[in-house]
Amino acid sequence: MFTKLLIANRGEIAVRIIRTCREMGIHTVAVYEASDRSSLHVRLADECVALPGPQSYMEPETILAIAQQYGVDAIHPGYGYLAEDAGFIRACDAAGIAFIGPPAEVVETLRDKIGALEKARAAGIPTVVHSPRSFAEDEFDALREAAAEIGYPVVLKSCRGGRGRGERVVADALHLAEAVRRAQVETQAVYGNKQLYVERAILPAHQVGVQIVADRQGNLIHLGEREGSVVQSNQKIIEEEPALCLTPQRREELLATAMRLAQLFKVENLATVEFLVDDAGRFYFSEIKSRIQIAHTLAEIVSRIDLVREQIRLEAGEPLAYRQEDVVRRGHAIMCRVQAEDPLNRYLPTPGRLRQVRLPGGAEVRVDTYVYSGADVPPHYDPLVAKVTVWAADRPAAVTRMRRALEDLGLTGTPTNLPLLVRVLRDPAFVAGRYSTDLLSRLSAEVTEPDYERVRRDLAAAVAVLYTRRRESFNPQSPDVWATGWHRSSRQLG
Amino acid sequence: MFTKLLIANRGEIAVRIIRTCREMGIHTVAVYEASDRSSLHVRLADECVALPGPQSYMEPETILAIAQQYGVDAIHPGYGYLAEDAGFIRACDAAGIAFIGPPAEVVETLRDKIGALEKARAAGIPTVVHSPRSFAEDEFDALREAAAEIGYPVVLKSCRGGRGRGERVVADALHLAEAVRRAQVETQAVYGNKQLYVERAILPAHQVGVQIVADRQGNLIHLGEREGSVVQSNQKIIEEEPALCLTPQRREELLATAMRLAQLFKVENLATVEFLVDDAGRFYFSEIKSRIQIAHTLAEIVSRIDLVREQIRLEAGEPLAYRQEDVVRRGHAIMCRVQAEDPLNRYLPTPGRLRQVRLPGGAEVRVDTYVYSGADVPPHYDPLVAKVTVWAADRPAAVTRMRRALEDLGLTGTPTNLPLLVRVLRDPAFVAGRYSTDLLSRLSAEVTEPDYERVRRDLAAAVAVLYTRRRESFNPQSPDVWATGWHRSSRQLG
Amino acid sequence: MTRLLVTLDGLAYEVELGAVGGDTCQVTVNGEALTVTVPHPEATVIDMEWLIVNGWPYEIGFDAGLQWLKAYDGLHTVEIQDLNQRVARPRSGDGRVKAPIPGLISRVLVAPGESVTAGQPLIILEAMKMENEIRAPFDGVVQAIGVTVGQTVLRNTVLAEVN
Amino acid sequence: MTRLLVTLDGLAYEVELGAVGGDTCQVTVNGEALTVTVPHPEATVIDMEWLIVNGWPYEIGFDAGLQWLKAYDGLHTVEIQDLNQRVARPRSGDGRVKAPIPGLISRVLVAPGESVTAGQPLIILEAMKMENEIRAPFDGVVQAIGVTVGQTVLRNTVLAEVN
Repeated sequence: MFTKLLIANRGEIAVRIIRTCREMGIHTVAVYEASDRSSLHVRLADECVALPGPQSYMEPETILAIAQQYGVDAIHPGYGYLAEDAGFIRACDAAGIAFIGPPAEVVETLRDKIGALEKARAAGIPTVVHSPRSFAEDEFDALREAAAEIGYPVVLKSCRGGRGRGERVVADALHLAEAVRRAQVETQAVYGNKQLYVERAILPAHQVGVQIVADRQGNLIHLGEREGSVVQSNQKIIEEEPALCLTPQRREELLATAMRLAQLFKVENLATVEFLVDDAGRFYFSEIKSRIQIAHTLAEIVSRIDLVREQIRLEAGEPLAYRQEDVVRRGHAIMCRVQAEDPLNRYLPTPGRLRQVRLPGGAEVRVDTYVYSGADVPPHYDPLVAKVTVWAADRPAAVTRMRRALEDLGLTGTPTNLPLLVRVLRDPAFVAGRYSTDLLSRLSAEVTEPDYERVRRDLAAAVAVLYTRRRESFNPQSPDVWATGWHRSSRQLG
Repeated sequence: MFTKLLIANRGEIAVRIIRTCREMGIHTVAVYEASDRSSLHVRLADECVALPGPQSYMEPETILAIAQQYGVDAIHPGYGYLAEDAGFIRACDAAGIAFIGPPAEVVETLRDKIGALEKARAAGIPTVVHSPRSFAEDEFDALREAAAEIGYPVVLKSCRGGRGRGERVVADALHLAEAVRRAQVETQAVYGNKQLYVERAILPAHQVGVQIVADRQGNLIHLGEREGSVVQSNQKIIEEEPALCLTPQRREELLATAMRLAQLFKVENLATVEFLVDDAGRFYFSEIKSRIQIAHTLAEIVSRIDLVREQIRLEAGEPLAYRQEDVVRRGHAIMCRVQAEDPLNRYLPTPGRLRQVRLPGGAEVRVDTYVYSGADVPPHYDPLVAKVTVWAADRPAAVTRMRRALEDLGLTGTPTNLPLLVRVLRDPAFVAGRYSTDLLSRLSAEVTEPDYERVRRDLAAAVAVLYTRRRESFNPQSPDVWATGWHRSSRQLG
Repeated sequence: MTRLLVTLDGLAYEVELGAVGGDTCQVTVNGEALTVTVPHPEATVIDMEWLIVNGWPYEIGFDAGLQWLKAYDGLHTVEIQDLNQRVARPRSGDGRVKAPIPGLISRVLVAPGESVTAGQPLIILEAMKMENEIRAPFDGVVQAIGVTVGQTVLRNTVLAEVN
Repeated sequence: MTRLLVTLDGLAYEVELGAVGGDTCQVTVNGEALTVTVPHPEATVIDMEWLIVNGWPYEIGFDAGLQWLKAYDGLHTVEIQDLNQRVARPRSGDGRVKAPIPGLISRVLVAPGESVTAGQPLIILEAMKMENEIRAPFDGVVQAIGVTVGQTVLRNTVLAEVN
């Protein structure tokens, strides 16, 4: 087994990996960039190493040099950054450092997304209609032709890693040019690559991923499927397991197809086989992510198997400890992403210092986060602040448990998307389990409760008290901020 | 089902009950006393009612009057306070308010501890040797005779409720008088009653409790047994499930005996059947607690059944939803009590304001607490601040998980017993699972780790920096506090 | 006696209240008397986040400008008018365009003197790997551009002025 | 240059350090040079609870009197002597007996003028339902009793004086 492991990542996933390493007795080395210094991953690691800049998390040379300097025998890449960088994996191999993940060739095959789709289709697996190749920045005309051939609406996708960045639905040819430009800016920023390809859009759709665990001896099992159809800015903000959009028979077909794909592509360690499912329940292979995913906590809370521990064990050459029939799946799990985004300002990111962080507790509620009271949400990174995952015996109980967990969660200092999450958890379509990827655009109007009148009245009283106390405590030298009658439109508050 | 429930308790158990009520859609009414106002149970309840004083949590009339005024249809007593007060239960019955717990007659039978022991013995169940009756304050001579007859060492026990308060082991007749006096002071303070009885001490011993769930239709199941043998000041600070002190055969015998006892005493709702187990594995019935216990989270994390939900369902007249064979028990769970007690000052209570509260997260770690950053630990109550419960596939993994959870847990502002808990989790006898109730008196000397030298050196550097920064930031008008050479013995610091 | 008109999600409440320094205060909402408890009166105001109104506890989050309020049931929009002050509403025509979040200026799309229409992108601000368009508040002429490409700006930095 | 003798769990370390106001400082321990980073230098000192020493992060809890230190591996006792100050150790014979915790005086067992022996209970202080004996620090005579039965006292209230 490994003795010293470097975590080439930040945020909640770095904390999550450190926790398992500590449970396994593996010494951890964390890396951090100056603005990230207050992150919990720096505090909890055995050793911590400062990086030169915000980009360094994705610099293979920088990370490898630190790994060698500190004498680690393994690197866990987390998700994003170097998780699917075949060159980095080869460099680790050459340096004699274990990379926790699949071999470079598997990653390469899977990152060629069009090639992977064609290989799957050749094996008789249904896939989404897509352009036969990807297009560089100066090939807009060819891209437009491909889109016309596929037929609108289409989806633009990056040739590089997942997480939805750069993905854009285009309703018609008129909006294509602007969408392509924006997608390229985003994929350049996130992946350093502007290559795009085109897929036929399936609308409304459901996004389903199957968790695969595979050892080097050729054994593989699945830990069930999760659905991530509550999507905002292409990010799945709420996911659940099992998927709601599948009949029992379709579920068996989809799981079997995922296993076939995993074998076809010779996946190793952890992978997620992703599908789009249309409203009729037909599923189409979309891609395979050959790394741990943000939503892996769903499989963990349902199966009670620690996937990071499995990753490390498998990379150390140990065989799978479970056969498919050993995996117990019961109950229902939901995961929410709490993000530093302003719900009243187009969900723009809101980096800043958190004053109070109060995590929910109690039965079957799990929180993964890198923050605590007084910690910073740095400006350069993903706005994901915390993941809340709950389990219950059935879906209705899981929904009410998640609702109370979100209501328990206290975050002050910078706005978050908590109000949006709470609203989804109260939305009748979500509660009934009847929704697809367009849920957020169809959220029902405010839910009216029996106590509505009393709550409004009390909140008016509370706001009046807060406002008056605040006005009195402010520096009287700047009376213009607080003394103007129409507070909200006051110039000084921008 | 009930629509509005009053929680006649405070602290972590009040929070825990509120959480389940919110998940069930039951409106909650919390009660609080002024010094307890910052407790999370006040913030999370739908309604909150101020009590006249610190004693009011155990005043049946006060609580019942509030329940009637607020129109609740059920009262959950938690543990302690009114949980085993037959008079209160009868008053609730008379007022038409459901008391979440067993009927008054069951409570009465069980609270007559000597009667219960005799009834069990008459049914052929092994019990600890005890005095045939209990003794009032002015019956010391009779008590001494009873102790002599049983044979030293003996244990003094309160006739009233559990939680170990007033319990004292007496090694010989010389120490009896002082032990009796102190036990009486304590039981008077906690239970308002000085009546004591005497039991033969079993040393070293193991304390094992079996979790029983029973409906009003006469069905009952057990949710396994837990062991609470890490005892400090008669309180179980660490408990685990399953018990370590039993062979598989003894476990089956003990579980079957617990079921017989539960039937014999007609328990309803939740109960714990408690045994003492000697080092040879022989077990002796001790008592039945007819209420939810602090350590119920162990049964919950192993079985994934919400016991408070079951309590409420059963009190509403619903039958058990599980047969014995439906209950899945696998893996191992450990629970620690984090208490506001000063480890360097004889574990004296340390009420005060908590500056930072950072709860551990990640997989299979559960926290139950009433505090958060900025909350108060009030001076009048139990020092229990938080319960940390972990689950893992086996005991070694559960031990390392608990260790990292305790290391993750940050509490500043007032001392806690965290250093003691960490030390136990690193103690070789505890890690090996070979310990009994005398563990804390036998804790091994400091654990020496390979990095010991480096850690000490670094801590010396860190302390020097902290000390210097602190000295520089202090008010220079009181130089005597910080400028004296021998800081530690300085008069000003008491 | 302070008199406020509090508009919550578009519903107006007339609120009267006296001294608010202690831990309990009496408040009248649309003529109904309520008792508001502030459990941590010693906390700085910005940290205050829960109150008890007539025995109902509320945990409240709000933004620095008191434009919205987060309660257990989600977000509410807020407007507060001080009825004692009767200050006229300031003109809405403030043309100073400020950074809504900290970030990096990645492109400047207009130049001083250029005519713009309401909603037209003026500047691209990059933050957390997202490209954010900063748009013109109304039709007008760009008076000034206060930043250059590559510059890192704080929240509320004036980026441009339009009139 | 500050020179301290830090005794940790009975082991003495000679520590030299310069300015400590910023977020990084150079420290020499028994002649070995170390870099100590204080990640939140702007935090008030009492809140400071973690440092990075030569790349090893430590979360540290300590008591108000800096008599002990809690690190990940448990408690350590601490003594700090300022080698530049060479102040004589104050006499250890402080006979003022103070309340170690806040609580209620439930009994007073001795009277002024009475002789007591080291460890003899003087006063019973009740807190969190526990009876705590407050004992004489050494053999001597009770000079004064500062409290009465039923009185609530704060931490560090002088309860009695013995000499």
